[in-house]
Amino acid sequence: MKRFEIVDTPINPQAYSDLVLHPAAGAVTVFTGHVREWTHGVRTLYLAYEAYIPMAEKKLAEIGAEMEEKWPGVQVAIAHRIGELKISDIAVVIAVSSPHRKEAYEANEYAIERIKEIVPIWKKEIWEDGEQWIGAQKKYPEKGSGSQ
Amino acid sequence: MKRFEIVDTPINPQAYSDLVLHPAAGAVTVFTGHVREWTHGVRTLYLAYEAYIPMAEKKLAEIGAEMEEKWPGVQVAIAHRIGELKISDIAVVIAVSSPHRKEAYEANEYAIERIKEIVPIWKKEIWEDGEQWIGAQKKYPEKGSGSQ
Amino acid sequence: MITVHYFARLRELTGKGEESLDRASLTVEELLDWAEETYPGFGKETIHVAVNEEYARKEDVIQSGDVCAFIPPVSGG
Amino acid sequence: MITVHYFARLRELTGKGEESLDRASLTVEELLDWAEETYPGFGKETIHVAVNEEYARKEDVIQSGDVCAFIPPVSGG
Repeated sequence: MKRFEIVDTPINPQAYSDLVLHPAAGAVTVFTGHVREWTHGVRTLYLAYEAYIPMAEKKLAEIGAEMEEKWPGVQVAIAHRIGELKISDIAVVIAVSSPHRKEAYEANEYAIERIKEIVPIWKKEIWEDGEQWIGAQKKYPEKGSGSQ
Repeated sequence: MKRFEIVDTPINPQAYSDLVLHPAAGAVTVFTGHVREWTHGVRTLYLAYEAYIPMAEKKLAEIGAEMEEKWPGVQVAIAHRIGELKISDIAVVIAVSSPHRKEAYEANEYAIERIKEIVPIWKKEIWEDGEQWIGAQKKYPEKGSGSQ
Repeated sequence: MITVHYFARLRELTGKGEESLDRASLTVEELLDWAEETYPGFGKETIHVAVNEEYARKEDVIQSGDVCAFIPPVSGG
Repeated sequence: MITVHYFARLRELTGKGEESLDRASLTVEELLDWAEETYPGFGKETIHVAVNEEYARKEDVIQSGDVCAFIPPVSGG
């Protein structure tokens, strides 16, 4: 088990929370993103996630490093699941520990925003009458070309 | 097991997360407050928490109702432990589910602030060379007298 | 008869978790004054009173049968 | 020889997860142009290229031995 990983089996949030807990930590925030049944009035049957695994793990670790620089004292673990996920399954877990609570909340929310921006993972929604790869990338990665 | 409760045994965060998860929930945030070894340079040996149990459970439920009104669609579970807690033990857990992540973060942070304001629970820090009941209440409860 | 509960610092100061007051009625302010006189160092300025598990104002009247609690500054979380 | 990876929509469009290009070097922009010509509907305007697991700029030069990946808009989380 790694602090920043792509997995293809069910995610146990407690395992990631345990990774970041230490005697100086007064606060731990754990975010889990779950497969939602209804999105914009359309019923999802299940989701399929795909990742460019080595790059995705590297980008997750980069996000962790960004967080530790922005909020000194936080510790971070992130996992994203790939493969077929059914309703309520956990797609992503972000565990953040901090001496104080404010940083644990802020850093955690930062992580999910960054994951949605730069980590090469893709989601396909499968409905009763069709399916589609989702791509809502608004901001381009910092190192990417602005014109692409 | 109740959605808003005072307990005197170790807290299992997953149990509260499970309570709030449902098919329309896309995001779950779980905050755990842990006993920290060092506070302002003083080493804590352990903590002792005490509560006015029936009123504390009522106030926790009130906070949950406030959250569901402020952020429609969120579901909430909160537990606070009392008795003697050692370093890294969980004192409080707040689980919030929401269709979308922003509300799950905001509502969760709101809960811990309100707990620290209005819920009749008290913490005693026990150090190597002494002990003290902590009371950092800054804001008075809304229904309390302003001059007290 | 009015029941009063003591918690945390106040439980240690008074040496008891609760007691009964043989009074028909009194205000929250009078209850605080009584406690301050009875238990030196009570520190009523920082203490709220709950009546029947709800925070009360100083002018609220406590009746026989009510359950009161002194609520020193809370420190949960 | 340059290795290129395809993911998600692009994997389905091209019908393959990866392939090798027998080129000594080319720019990221040239790689995107090649893909657009080879696979109608590729949609290069929305696609980034990673070279050796790092996002690359259009003017960056890809060398033989590099591992590239086309990165359509991401949707993790």
